[in-house]
Amino acid sequence: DGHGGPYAPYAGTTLVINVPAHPHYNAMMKVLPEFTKETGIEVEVDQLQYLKMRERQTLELTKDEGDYDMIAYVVFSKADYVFADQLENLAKYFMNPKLSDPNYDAEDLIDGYVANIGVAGGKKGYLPGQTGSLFGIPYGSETSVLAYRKDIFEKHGIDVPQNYDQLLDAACKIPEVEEGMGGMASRAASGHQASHAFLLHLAPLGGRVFDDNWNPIINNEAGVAAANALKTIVDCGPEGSQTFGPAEAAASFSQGTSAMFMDSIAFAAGFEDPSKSKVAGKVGYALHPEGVRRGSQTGGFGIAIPKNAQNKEAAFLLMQWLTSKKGDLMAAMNGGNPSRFSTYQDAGLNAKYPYSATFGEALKYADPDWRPIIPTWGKINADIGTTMSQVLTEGLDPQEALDGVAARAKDIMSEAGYYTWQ
Amino acid sequence: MQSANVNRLTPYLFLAPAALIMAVALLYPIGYMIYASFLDWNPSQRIGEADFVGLRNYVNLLSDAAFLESFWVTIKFAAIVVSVEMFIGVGLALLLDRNIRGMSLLRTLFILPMMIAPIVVGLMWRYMYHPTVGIFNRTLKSLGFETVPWLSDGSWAFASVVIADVWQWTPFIFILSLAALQSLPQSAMEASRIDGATGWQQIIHIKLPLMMPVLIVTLLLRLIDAFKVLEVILVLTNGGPGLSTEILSLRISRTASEFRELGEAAAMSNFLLILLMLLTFGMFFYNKAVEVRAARLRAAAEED
Amino acid sequence: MPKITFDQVAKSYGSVEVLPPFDLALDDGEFTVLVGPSGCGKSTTLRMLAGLETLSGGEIFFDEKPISKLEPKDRDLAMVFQDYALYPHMTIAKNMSFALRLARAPKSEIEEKVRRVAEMLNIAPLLDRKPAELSGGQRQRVAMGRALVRDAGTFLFDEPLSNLDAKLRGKMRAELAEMRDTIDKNMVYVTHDQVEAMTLGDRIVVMSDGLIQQQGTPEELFKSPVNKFVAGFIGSPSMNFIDGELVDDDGKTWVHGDGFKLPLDLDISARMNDVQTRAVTVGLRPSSLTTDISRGAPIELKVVVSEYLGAQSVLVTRCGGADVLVETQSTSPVRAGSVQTFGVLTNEIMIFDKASGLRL
Amino acid sequence: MPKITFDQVAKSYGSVEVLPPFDLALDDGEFTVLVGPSGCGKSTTLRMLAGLETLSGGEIFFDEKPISKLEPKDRDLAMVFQDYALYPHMTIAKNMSFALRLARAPKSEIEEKVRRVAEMLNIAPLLDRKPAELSGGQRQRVAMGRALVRDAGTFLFDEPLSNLDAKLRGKMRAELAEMRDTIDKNMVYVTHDQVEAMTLGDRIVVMSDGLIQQQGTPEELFKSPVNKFVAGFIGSPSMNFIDGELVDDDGKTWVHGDGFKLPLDLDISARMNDVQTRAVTVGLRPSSLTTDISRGAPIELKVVVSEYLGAQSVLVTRCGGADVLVETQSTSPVRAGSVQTFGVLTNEIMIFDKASGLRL
Amino acid sequence: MSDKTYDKQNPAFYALLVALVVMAVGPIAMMLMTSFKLNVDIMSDTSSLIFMPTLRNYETALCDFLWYEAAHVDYCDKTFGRALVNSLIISLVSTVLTLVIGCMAAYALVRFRFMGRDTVSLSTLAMRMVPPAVLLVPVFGIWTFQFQIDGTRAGIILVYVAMNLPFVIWILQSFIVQVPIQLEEAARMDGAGPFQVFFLVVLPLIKPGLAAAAIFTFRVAWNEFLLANALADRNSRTVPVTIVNSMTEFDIDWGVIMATGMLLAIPPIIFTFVASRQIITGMTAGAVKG
Ligand SMILES: Nc1ncnc2c1ncn2[C@@H]1O[C@H](COP(=O)(O)OP(=O)(O)OP(=O)(O)O)[C@@H](O)[C@H]1O
Ligand SMILES: Nc1ncnc2c1ncn2[C@@H]1O[C@H](COP(=O)(O)OP(=O)(O)OP(=O)(O)O)[C@@H](O)[C@H]1O
Ligand SMILES: [Mg+2]
Ligand SMILES: [Mg+2]
Repeated sequence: DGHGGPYAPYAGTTLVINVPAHPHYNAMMKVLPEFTKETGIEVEVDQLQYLKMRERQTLELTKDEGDYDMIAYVVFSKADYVFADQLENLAKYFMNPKLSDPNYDAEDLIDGYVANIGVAGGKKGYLPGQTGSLFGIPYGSETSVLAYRKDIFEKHGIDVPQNYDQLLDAACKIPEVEEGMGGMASRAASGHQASHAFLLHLAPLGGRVFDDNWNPIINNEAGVAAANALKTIVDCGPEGSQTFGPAEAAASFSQGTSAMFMDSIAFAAGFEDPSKSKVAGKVGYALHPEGVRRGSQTGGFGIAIPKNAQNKEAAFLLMQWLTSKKGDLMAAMNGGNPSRFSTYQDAGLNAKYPYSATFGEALKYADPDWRPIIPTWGKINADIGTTMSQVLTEGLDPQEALDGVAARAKDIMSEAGYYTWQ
Repeated sequence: MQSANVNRLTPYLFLAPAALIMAVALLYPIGYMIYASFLDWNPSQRIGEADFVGLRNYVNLLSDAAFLESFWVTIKFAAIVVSVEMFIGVGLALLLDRNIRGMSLLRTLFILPMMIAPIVVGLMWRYMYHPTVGIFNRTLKSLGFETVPWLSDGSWAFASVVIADVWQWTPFIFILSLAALQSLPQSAMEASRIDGATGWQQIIHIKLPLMMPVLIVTLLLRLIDAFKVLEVILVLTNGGPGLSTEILSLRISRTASEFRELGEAAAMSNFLLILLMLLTFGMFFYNKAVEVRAARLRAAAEED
Repeated sequence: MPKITFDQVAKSYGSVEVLPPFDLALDDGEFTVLVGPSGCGKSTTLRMLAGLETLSGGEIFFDEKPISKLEPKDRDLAMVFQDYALYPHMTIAKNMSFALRLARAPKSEIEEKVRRVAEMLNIAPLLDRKPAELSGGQRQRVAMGRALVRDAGTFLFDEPLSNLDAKLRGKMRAELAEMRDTIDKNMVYVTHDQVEAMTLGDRIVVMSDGLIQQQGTPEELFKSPVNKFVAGFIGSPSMNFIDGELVDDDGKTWVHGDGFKLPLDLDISARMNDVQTRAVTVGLRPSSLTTDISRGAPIELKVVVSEYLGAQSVLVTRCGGADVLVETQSTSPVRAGSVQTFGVLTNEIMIFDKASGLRL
Repeated sequence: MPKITFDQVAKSYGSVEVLPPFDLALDDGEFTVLVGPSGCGKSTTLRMLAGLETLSGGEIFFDEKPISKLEPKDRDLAMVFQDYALYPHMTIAKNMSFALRLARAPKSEIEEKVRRVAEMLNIAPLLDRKPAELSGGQRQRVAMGRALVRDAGTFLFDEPLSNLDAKLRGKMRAELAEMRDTIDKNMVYVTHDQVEAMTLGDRIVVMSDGLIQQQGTPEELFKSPVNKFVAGFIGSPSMNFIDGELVDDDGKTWVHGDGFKLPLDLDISARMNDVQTRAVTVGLRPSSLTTDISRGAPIELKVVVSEYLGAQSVLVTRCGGADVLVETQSTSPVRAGSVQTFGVLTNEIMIFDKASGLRL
Repeated sequence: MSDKTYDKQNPAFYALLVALVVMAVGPIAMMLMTSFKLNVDIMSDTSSLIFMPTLRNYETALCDFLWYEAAHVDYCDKTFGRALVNSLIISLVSTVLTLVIGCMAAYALVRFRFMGRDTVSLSTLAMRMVPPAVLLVPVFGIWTFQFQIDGTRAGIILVYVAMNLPFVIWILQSFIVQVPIQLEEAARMDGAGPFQVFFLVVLPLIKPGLAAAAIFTFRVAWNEFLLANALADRNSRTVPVTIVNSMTEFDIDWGVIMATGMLLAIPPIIFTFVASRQIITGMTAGAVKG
C-alpha cells in the first residue's frame, strides 16, 4: 500500500498496547487513527485502571511470549520491571538508523520526566547518571501545581501563596472567612494517598526519605515539618478530608467546598469542564509554593517495550511517533499532558488551554527524586501512608510517627541488602 | 440408614469430578502457595527464580506490629459481623416464613443486596458515607444533628465497614435459613401447634433444632467469608484510617500487589488458614463429640 | 368439656370441593367416631376442628364460642396424626413430654405421666431412641402416647391404630374404651375400620364422598342403615346386595330375582305397600344366611371359594350374576364348586330402592 | 421365579440385635405372609430381602445364587413401603410409571398399565395430583399401585392395606388373591393383621421378638399352633388362656382350675400321659364356647360386658381371675352382669406348658 | 400447594416489613436514583430528591451499544458488549457445572459411608478459606505455564468452578440430609441406578438448596474481579473487569459509576428473581409417614 519510508516494512502489522484508563491516554486514543493512516500499522488498545494495569503487567511480563507490544507503566513500576529485566533497553532502537527518526529531538523532552520515568541504572539506581540507560519514554507525565479560587481569594483579599507559610495561613484563614468552605482539599486517605500527600510537601520543605547512603532521614526536622503541614492542611480542609482520595479532593474543589487544591496538572481539564465542575473559569493556577526550596512532584506514566513483545520494532516506531513533537502536540490538543517543552510553548495549545504556560513553568522545578523508586518502595510507601493516616486521624505525634517509619524502613532496607556495602 | 450393597465405586464416581477439579484448580495452587511461603518471591519473578528463605517470612510476621494489629482487627470484624448477621438473618427468615401475599417478591428483595458486586457496594456506601453529600450526613444535618465522621475516624470507620458488610451479607444467612426452614417437615410443625407451642416455642424447640445442620454450615461459611472480605473495605477505607479497618485479607492483598512480597503474603495466608482451620475443626469436633455423647447415652440407656 | 358444633362448615382445595357444607353436633363428653372409606374427608374434618386447615366456609363452635379464628394451641386439644408427625430431632421421651414441658408441668409429674403412658403402649424400652429408629407400629404408638400424656379437653385421633397388630389393637381399643368411660372428655376418632367404630363409638358418623350419610349409635347403624352405603359399610363381612323386583303374590310380598324368590316378613312387606318402586336391591348380611335350611327361606347358591378364617369360614357363592358371601362355622363341611341350599333368615332381609339406594 | 432361601441371616443395629440368625425358605411361586406384632422385625426382614438393609450375618439365596451383594435393582423386585415413600415432586401418574419409564417401556404400554392399575385401586381420578394432595389411604394405594404396575419376579408388600377401609381392603385382598392364583410370582407380604395373613397366605410365617415362631398353612397354624404365642396371635377374637392343672381321675384326664373342671378328649389326654408337667395353661377359642350347653362340657362364667359387633357379639366374661371372651350370635339374649353356663367344645381345647408356653 | 389462602397479619408486621425493605433496598434505590443525576446535581447541597433526571450516565456507560453518538461522550470504550457476552457465558456455564458436580459430591458425602468421608468434607471446607488474593499469582502461573489455558473462558470457568465447589458441596450436604431416605430406597426398588436415583429423585427434591446455591455461585462468578483480571485477556474479559478498568482516579463521576453499577447488578438481580422462585415451601410433604 501507499505507506512509504521507514514504516513500509511494518505496514499491516497490528500492535497490541496496554495503557491505563487516564485522561491522557484517552487523548492518545484520539490520535491513534492518525498514526495508522500515516503508517499502515494497526493498533489495538487494551485500556485498564492503572493499579490493575500494573498488576496485570506484572504477571504478563513474566510470560515467555507476551500479549503486549508496548506498555504504558506507572512511574513506580520502573524499578520492578527494570530490576526484573523485563523492559527493552531503548538504546539499540535509537542506534538503528532504519528505525530512529533523526528529527526526534530528544533534548526537547522534559528532563525531569525523563529522569524520573525513563532512565534507570544511574545515581541511586533509579536516577540518571553515567551508568544509567533509557528504558522508557515519559508519556502522560504530571507535576503538581496549586489551583485556587480566584474569586474567593479576591473577595477576601488573600494573596496567592508563594511559600509554605502563606499557603498554610491561607488554608486556615479561608474556613474562617468563608462559611462552609475548606481551605485546601488534599489527599489523605490511609495508604498510598496519605503518603503521596506527605511526600508532596516533604521535597519543597527540604526533606528526603533517604540520605545518599540509604539511611532513612524521613524523621528529621523537614519530615516533621511536612507532616505538620499536611496535618494543618487537612484540619483546615473541608469536612471529611481525612478520607479523601484524589477524586474526592478534586470533587471538593470543583464543587466549591474548598478554595485550593494542590495536586497533579491532570485534574485541570476537569475543573474547566462546566458539565462536571461548578468552578469553571474561576480557577487560577500557580506554582507549587516554595518551602526551603522549590520542588514539585513528578509522576504519571511512561511507555516502554516489554522484553517478551512480539513486534518490538514496530512498537518502537509507535513510541517514537507518539512522543515526537507532532504526536505530543496532537495529544496535548486533545487534552493530554505534554512531555515536551516545545509543546508547552505552542501558541495553539496556550490559546486553547490558558493554564499551559504555568504548567510549563512548573516543570522547571519538577523534582525527579521526590520519592525513591526502588523495589522496596511499595512497602515503605504503604507504611508512611498508614502512619500518616494515624497522625491525621488519631492524633499520633508526628515525630514519634516518623521515627517509627524510619525504624521500620531501616529494617526493610537492611533486609533488602542496601547496607551491604557499609 | 445406610444403604446396602452399594457398588464400591459409586461414591468415588460421584466424587470424582469434584475431586479432580478441586485438586487441579485449588489444591495444586494452594500447595504452590504453601511452598511460596518459604520463598522470597516477588511477582515479577517466576517461582523457580525465587530464593528459598525457610521460615523467615513467618518469623518476620510475628514481630510485625502492623500484621498483628490487622490480625486482631480481623478477628474483631469477623466476630461482630457474623454474630450480627446470624441474628438478623435467621430472625428475618423466621419472620418471613409465612404464607402472605407477595412473599416471593419480598424474599427476592431481601436477597438483592448480596447480588450487587462488592466493588459497587463499596462505592455505593462510600457515596452514602460521603461527609457532605452522603445521605447519612445530609439527613443528620437536615434533622439538626451533628454530622458523623463515618470514614474519617477509626472507630466510626470500623462501624461503617461493619454496617456495610451486614447490609450486604445478612441476605446470605437469610436465604439459607429460609430455604432450610421451608424444607422442614410440615407435619412436625403442625404437631407442635397442637401441642400448645406458641410461635416462640415453635421456633426454639422445633424450627431452630431442625435447622441446626444448615445453620452451622452457614455460620462456618460466613465466618470464613468474613475473614476474606476485601473489595468493600478496599474501596471504603483502604484499611484506614490508620490500620483501624485493615483486615488480614486486605493486608495480604496489599502485601502481594503493593509490597510485592508474595512469600510474605503466602505466609500470612497460611496464618489465616491455620486460624480458620482451628475454628472449623473446633466446631466440627464439637459436633462430633455431641453426637458421640448422645449415642453413648442411648447405648447406656439400652443396656439397663 | 365443650359441646362441638359444625355449622355449614365446608372445605375446598382450590377448585376441588372435598367437603360440601355440612352440619354436625358432637355432644359434650361424647366419643364420636368418624368412619368412612379412604378419601372421604375424615382427616380433613378433623384437621379443621384442630385448626390445622382453614375453613372455606361456615363456622365451628365450642359451646357458643366460634373458634375458627383460634390458634390450635388455644383450642385445648390433643391430637394423634395419621402420619405420626413425630419430631425427628427429639427422643421418644422428649416427643411425648413436649406438650407438658411447654405447659411447664413439674418435672416429676412429666416423668411419671410419660412412664405410665409408655408402659401402657409397650414402648417404655424405646424412650431414648429417635423416631427414625423405630418400626412403623412403634412410631404410631409414640404418636398416640404424645396425645395421651396430655390433659386436653378434646382428644382427636386420626386412625391411631392402623399400623398395630390385632392383639395390640385390641388392647389399645380396650384402653380407649376405658378412657371413654372413666374420663369426661370429648373424643373424636377417625377410622376406616368399622369394627373399631362399632366397639368404641358412643356415636358413629358415617361419611362418604364428603357427605355425612348417617349418624347414630352402633346398633342403630347396624340395624337400621338409612341407605345401601351405610348398610354395606357397617358389618363384616359386608352385606350382600342382589337386584330384584317386588312381586305381590298370594297376599304376601315376594322379591324375585335372578335365581331366587324370597318371601318378605310381614312388617317389611307392610312398608313395601306404600312404595311405588318395584325395582329394588335386596340386602342380605352374610350372617343372615345359614346352612341350617330349616331356619329360613331356601335359596340355592353355587359355592365358588371357601375362605378359611379359623373358627369361621366365609363362603363366596354365586347367585345369578352377583357374589354372595355366607358366613359359616368352619366345622360345617362345604365343598367349593358344589351347589348348595342355604336358609335365609327373612326377618333380617333389607330392601333398598335400586335407583336411589335409600332403604325402604 | 426363584426360590428364596435365608441362611442364618441376622441383623443388628449397632449393639441392638433385632434379628438373631434365622433360616427361612420360600418356595418358588409361593405367597408368603410374615405376620407378627409391631416391632418384631418383619419390615427389617423384608428390607434385607429387598437389599435396602445390609445383612449383619448369613446370606440370602435366589435359587442357588447368593444375592446379598446385589443392588436392589438387580434383584428383580417390586416393593410397597410401609411408609409409602412416594416421590413428592411427581404426580401420581408419574409416581406409578417411574419404574416403567426407567425400564424404557413403550409409552402406550405404560399408560395402559397405569390406567388399569389405577382403576383397580380406585385412584384413577387422582392421577394428576401430587402426593401431598392425597388422603392417607389414597397415598397407600398409590404406593401399592407403583409396585403393581411392574412386572417383577418377586413382589414385596409391607403392610400395604393398613390405611384402607374394610371394604376396600377386602377388595384389594381379593385382587391380591387373584394375582396369587393367576400369575406365577413370589409374593412376600408383611402384615400385623392375622385376618389378612389367613386369607392371603399360602404359607404364613409367625414372628415375635425377632424369632420365627412357626410357619405353615393357615389351617395348620390355626389348628396346631406350636405354642401359646401363635395360638394367641392367630384367630380373632384371640384365644382365651386360663391356668390350670392336669388331674387324672376316673381313667380320664381332667384339667382343673379356678372355677372350672374340664374333661379332655381322648386323643388329647393320650398325649398328656407322656408329659411330666402338671401346671398347664388351657387354651380356649372364643368360638369353642357356645351358649348351647348341650354341645359341650359345662362351664360357668360371669358375663362382664357384651360388645356388639353386628351379627355377632363378643361377651367378655370372667372365669376365676381371667377374662374369657365368648363369641355368640347377637340374637342369643345374654345380659351383662349375669352368670351363665356355657358349653365347651372339648375337642377344641388346647393345652400348653405353663412355663415354656409350648403346646402339649 | 394449590392452597391459595393467605394468612392475615397484623399491621405492626407490615410496618416492620416496610422498614426492612427500605433498609435492604434503600441503598440500591439510591444508587438507581443517583444514576439518573448529573454529577453537578449529585455534589450540590440541594435536596437529593428534586433533580432533573437524565440518561446521560447510561449513555456514557453503554456508548458502544447506542445507535447514535451521544454528544457528550468524548471517549467510548468499545468492549462492553463483548464483556457482557463473556460474563454471561462464564457465569452461566460455571454455575451449572458447579451445581451438577457439587451436588454429586455432596450426595456421595452424605449418603455413602466410605473411607475418609470426614476428611474429604473437612478439606473441602478448608479449601474455601484460601483468599483469592493469594491464589492469584499461583493460579496465573499454573494456568499460563503449565495448563496453557490463560486468557481463555474455559480457564476462568475452571477457577470459578473450583472456587465455588466447596461452598456448594457444603451447603447442599445439609439439604440432602433432609431428603427422606425412604424415597431413595423406593427409587432403587423401582430399578433406578445410583445416578438415576440422584438425578430423578434427589435433585428435584433439593431444589430450594440448589436455588440458594445457584444464586451464590452465579453471584460470585458474575462479580468476581481479581482472578478474572489476571486470567482474562482482552477477548475473554468480563464485565466487572471492564468496569473497574474504565474507572479513573481523576474524577469519580458518581453518576456514571452508579449507572454502571446498576448495569452490573441487573443480570444477577434477574437471576435472583428466577432462582428464588424455586425456593418453595414444603417440597417433601406427603412423601412418607414419619
Ligand atoms: N435404625 C434403627 N436403629 C435401632 N433399632 C431399629 C432401627 N430400625 C428399626 N429398629 C428396631 O428393630 C425392630 C424391628 O423393626 P421392624 O421395622 O422390622 O419392625 P416391624 O416388625 O416391621 O414392626 P411394625 O409392624 O411396627 O412395622 C424394632 O424393635 C425397631 O425398634
Ligand atoms: N391439598 C389437597 N389438595 C387437593 N385435594 C386434597 C388435598 N388434601 C386432601 N385432598 C383430597 O381431599 C379428600 C379428603 O381427604 P382426607 O385426607 O380428609 O381423607 P380421609 O377421609 O382422611 O381418607 P383416608 O382414610 O384415606 O386418610 C381426598 O379425596 C383427598 O384426595
Ligand atoms: Mg385420613
Ligand atoms: Mg414395619
